[in-house]
Amino acid sequence: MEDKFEPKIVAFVCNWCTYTGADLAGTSRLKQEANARLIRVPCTGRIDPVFVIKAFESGADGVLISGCHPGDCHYNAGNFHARRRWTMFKNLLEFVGIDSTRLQFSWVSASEGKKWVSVVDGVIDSVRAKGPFTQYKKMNKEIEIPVQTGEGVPAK
Amino acid sequence: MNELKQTCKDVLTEKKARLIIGYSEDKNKRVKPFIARTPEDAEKFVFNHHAVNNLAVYISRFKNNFEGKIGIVVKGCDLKAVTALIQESQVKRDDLYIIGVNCSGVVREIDKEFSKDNSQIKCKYCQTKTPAYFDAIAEESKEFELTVDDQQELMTKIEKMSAEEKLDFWNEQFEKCIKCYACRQVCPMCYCEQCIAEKSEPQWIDSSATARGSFAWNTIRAFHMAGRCIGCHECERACPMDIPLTLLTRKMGMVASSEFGYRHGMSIDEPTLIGSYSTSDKEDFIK
Amino acid sequence: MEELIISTENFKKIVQELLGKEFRVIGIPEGENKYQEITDGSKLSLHPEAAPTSSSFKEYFFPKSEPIFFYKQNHSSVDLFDPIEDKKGIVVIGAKPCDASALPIISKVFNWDYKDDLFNKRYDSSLIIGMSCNYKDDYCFCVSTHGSPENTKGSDVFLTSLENNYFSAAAITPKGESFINDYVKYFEMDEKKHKVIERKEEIPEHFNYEKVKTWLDNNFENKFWDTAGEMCLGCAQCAFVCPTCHCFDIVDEQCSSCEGRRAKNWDACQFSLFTKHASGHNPRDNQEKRYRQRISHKFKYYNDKFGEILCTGCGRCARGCPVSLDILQVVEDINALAEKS
Amino acid sequence: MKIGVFVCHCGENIGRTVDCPAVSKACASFPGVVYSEDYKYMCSDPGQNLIKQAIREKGLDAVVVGSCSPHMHERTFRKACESAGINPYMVEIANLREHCSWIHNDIPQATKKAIDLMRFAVERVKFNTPLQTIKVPVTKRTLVIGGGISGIQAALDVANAGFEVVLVEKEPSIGGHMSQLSETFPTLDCSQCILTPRMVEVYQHPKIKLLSYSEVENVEGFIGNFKVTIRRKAKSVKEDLCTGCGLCAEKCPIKKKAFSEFDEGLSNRPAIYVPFPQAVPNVPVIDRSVCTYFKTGKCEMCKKVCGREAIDFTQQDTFVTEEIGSIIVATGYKLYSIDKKPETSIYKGYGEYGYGKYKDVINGLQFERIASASGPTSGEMLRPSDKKEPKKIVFIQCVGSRDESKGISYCSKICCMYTAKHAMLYKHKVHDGEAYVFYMDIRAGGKNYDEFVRRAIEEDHVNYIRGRVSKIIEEDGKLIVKGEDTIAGLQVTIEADLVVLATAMVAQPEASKLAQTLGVSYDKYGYFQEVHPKLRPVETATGGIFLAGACHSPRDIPDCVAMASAAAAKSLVLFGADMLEREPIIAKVDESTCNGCMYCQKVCAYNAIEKKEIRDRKGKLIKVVAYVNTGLCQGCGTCNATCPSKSVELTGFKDDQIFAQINAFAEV
Repeated sequence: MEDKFEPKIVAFVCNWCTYTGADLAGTSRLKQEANARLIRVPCTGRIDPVFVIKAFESGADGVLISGCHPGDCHYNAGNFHARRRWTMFKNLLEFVGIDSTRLQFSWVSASEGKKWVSVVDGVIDSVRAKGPFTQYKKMNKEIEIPVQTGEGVPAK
Repeated sequence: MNELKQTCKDVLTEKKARLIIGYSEDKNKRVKPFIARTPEDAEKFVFNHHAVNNLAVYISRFKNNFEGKIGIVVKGCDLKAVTALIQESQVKRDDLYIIGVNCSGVVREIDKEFSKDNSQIKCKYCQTKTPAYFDAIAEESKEFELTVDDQQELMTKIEKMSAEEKLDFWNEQFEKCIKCYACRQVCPMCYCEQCIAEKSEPQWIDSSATARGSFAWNTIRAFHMAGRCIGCHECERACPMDIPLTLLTRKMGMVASSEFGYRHGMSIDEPTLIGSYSTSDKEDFIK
Repeated sequence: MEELIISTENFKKIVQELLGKEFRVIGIPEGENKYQEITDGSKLSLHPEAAPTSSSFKEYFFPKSEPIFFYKQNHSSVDLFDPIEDKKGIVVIGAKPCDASALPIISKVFNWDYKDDLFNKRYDSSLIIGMSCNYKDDYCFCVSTHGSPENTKGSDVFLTSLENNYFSAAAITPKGESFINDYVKYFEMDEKKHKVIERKEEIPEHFNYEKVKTWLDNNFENKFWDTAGEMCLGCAQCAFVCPTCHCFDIVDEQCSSCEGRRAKNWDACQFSLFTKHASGHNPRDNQEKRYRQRISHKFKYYNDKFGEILCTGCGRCARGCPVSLDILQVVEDINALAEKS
Repeated sequence: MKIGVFVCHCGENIGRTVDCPAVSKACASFPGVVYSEDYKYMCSDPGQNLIKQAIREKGLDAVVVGSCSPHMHERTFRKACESAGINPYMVEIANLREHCSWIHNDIPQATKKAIDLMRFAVERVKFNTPLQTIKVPVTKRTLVIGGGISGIQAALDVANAGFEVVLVEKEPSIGGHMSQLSETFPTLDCSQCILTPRMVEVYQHPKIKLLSYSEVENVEGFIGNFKVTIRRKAKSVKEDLCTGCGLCAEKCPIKKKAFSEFDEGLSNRPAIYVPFPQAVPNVPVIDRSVCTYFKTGKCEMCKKVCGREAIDFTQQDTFVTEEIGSIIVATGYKLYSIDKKPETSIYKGYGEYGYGKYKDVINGLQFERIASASGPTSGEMLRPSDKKEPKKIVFIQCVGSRDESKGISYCSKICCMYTAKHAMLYKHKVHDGEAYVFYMDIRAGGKNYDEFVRRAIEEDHVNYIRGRVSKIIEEDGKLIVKGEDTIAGLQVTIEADLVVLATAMVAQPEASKLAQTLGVSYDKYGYFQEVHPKLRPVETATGGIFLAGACHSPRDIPDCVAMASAAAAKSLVLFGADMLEREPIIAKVDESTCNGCMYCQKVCAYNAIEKKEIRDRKGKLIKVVAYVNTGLCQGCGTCNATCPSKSVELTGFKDDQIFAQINAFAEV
């Protein structure tokens, strides 16, 4: 466990479909890997691309975004607007070097507990195969407490 | 040339506009933005290959303050910014007096003469030498041939790279960034009173010019341009650190047109890319 | 002490030695137009006629962003950690007078009521090797700001270019003297009496500083300001490439919910946010006022406080300005006004 | 801020795979946490008391509960905390059961994840702000659009509950399609007989304001507070003076010019007319398109004969505005007319059945009129062309319905039943006649429905042929119906005297226009869209606007009535309180930084965002900003994510709350 790389995944999910779908997976006791951490938002339309950047800044190796199927949005059109936003953002990120394994998308309805499990495990496996996001972690170094003085002398 | 001066003079004399944003020449023959308020001022107006600035950026200065129209001298490419500003309700068409100029290309390095090689990238594939609409038009068109769009090569080169190579490439670029925000300030579409980069509590983007701060700023800026950039390339021109910013915005533009057949700033009443949707938008990337 | 000369070739050897001794050597590599860390002495270039780099080397003394401390929040206490300091001394080689002379100027603000260790540590352990300048363009006006292409201010050692790639080296400070002594083997007496390369054009005095200062003293309110900075877009290109601009902002940055750092970042008076109060009120609420501040700070306030002009006349701000707003022409206009009155 | 943490074992459910004491211990070390505790059943009374007690004793400002999904017990814990004196929105739930203990086996892993989830919640709650439920006043009046059976039922239900109703009908009379029917399945009782009393009741009801010959012009406002403008089309007759004696219609010189809408064009009516004898209100209108006076300026016969001087040729359309709290849409349906359609229409028509070409090929409603005692033949079974009694009659089902190639994929639901009814009515009147029914399937779901169809087949010996009709041609007074019997596998040809087409039900052509006026969504056929197909079938996405009857989808009378009552009930629920209470999860605009780019407005699915002008004392415009109408905002937060300057924030899901969670992720 220690020596094996375990990816850290952030999942932004909408309250009405995917979060509830994940609940269903739980109620149906469908086992899944423990690498993902869910952040609940009312609707995929609420998810700002900066959330994804922030997630990587917080050391995520992969990000999953999931909501209601087109047409099922609890708020009519939130996911339609989101879908456009993602098409643009995903292409941008791919262009600057964050490939599609690190940022994945899915539609999971409240009744798709099984699908949720396969999606989550799928993301975890593919990111595990890709390895840690060292390039981004390097970018964060400047902000982190320098290791040399890690336990070191408190300043003045 | 006189035609432009004359047109602007008339506009100001007949009070068709209370001022005109245009170009003048300083004593070192450098062309720069200039605001004329009197017919006499209009004498100072010039237009030539060195009139690089996209003057639309000044429009938001007068936002909600239109006692009398604002006159503005625009090239075909700059007009797209004006259109976009109208689309995004930053200004009403009626509050502007648009003086179009036929452009025959502008320089890349301002202290050198205009030539095939010393021309802005955008000029190399220019489709809008003549403004699409205007209240008055000055400057008869001089022909100029489009040369090879050398940015494409670099674009495809990057697209061919592996994800890791891309990220390395861009980090190398972004690490040059000093967060002077020249890219933002020259951008006619960056009219926000409070930029997302200035939004604290919570802090959206690190204000430090660190690797992560610069990466976040430059990518998010590019995203905010998604479907909004009108391709005047002012950001790249203004960048003191020579970061190839237009690669990003242009990429966004390419995606917008390839995925949604959309180009910003083409029509005043067209719905904007972000803000509209079609139930049949592509979603092959969504599981 | 007898005047010594040195060849470019030998100078490169010195750089090689410095690198061996764990110095950070800042210079302009051959074919580049940017001050940067030299990692290979042979790459060093010394061209007095070269145009000024697009930005000064101030970032090596006053980085665009540097940590002040790091913090870790515990349940009911906070631990602070010092950043790792770079023990290496900095040697700048081939600094133009308009860059070198900036360091003693900004050093004053960093040692005013509060002593800025971050700056001082670097400055004290540094050696600046200046070089006479043979360049001139419309933007240059060092002479007008009490400088000159031969100004040795801020340099420890000053090089004047001679024919066939030789330089005469003058020690300006004790620091510089000991440097020359340390590497004296690379220097030689000037038997051949090499001629100094004369500059093609003299740099004229574009304005009379004293006149300008007096005008500024009396014209805080003047309609001149309404149009002077009118076209300024409020970016910080000018401030960030400027060798003397030294304003900074202090921010806290999280890297997790209870860890992060406090950092010192470049800031600039042309940003609208620069003077914005928490209340939302902004005393400099338009670009015209901000531009007045910029000019006044450079040519009046700083002088009032520290007896220095906060401008070395390098002309960078104008060369890079996206709207070609030329500080020289603005001050010339002021000069004209001053002469009228 | 003092935060209390409570970890629930949920008996064994969480406890089995998550080491709850360890989780509670870990949480105790989080900055800001002053109290941490675990317990077997937090949702139980003792569990809740534990929380309340801690709030009082430790003076907590915020509470985090690690338990089952917030969808289960968020309310429970919010209530508990509220009763102990802290704002319910200062409570966060970490989902340790559905999202952790139930889906993992490895105890250390699950426990670590549980701690992470708790940290997320703790960090988030630090940025929560106390929120108050939003109260909006309610105008307790209902607008019902459409005076068919659905509209009538909805109006009566609301009115009988004691609330005012404005009923708008675009035709001169209410009653709708039901008033055209002869008998109704499966009981064969007379349609008029059961409908007319309801129509009169509407007319006489003190709480119902009936606006016939009127249409909704414009709708402003939001749930509980609509402002509706209604166009009252000029009847050219003064309602208050008219006694409905009918003399004008009698004397009107043009009898043969206008087809009677009510009789589906099988008879004619004068220029001044009431649609049918039992019309409500019984006030005639002048059809200006045919009236001689309006064409030539001469005649004025009606005016001359009217003793009450009720005729007023100068009358103009007028407009009335009504303050309305809820709107019930009951605009009903039309029949798919099968004759050739323009290329643009999504409906392709059935040229091959010769409708409109052959007089004796008619649709279901026309048959109803023929069968109806009040109809053109006074209920005698006579065919349109030569008024002879048809001896052979063919009914064709699914004409238009369930036929993608003709533009409609759905089933019209009622045709199987009414065709069976038609066949029966025919047999009851023409005892020696033969009736044939071409069908695809028999869909007779419903109480006594299948029995009804069986009766048609077994007792009335109607011949059911499974198959489609390919063509109908007219040959000396006979209609040659060519089709196939897919069961026998034979081609069949029937020489019929009359052919009745069970044409599909389609939405009213103006439905989509009305939908846009109302700001509600509609499907590609023009049927109104419900907000949730299962759980909210009569509500639209726009608060306070409900659906009744066939404007939503094809349905028969009982379904329409049921839906109408449901819609009425929804209105009454709304009127149950003087103030409308809403979850305070809504968008807020920071006017100081908003640029008025209005991207938020573009992405808002509820028209909840408007432009707002900010002016100084002298009235000079300072800036234009976005403004969120709290009544309409549903709290999706799409505006928040779209806003480039981050000037719109969604309370309850503010950016700092979400960032706090993301920052906490760094500790994972």
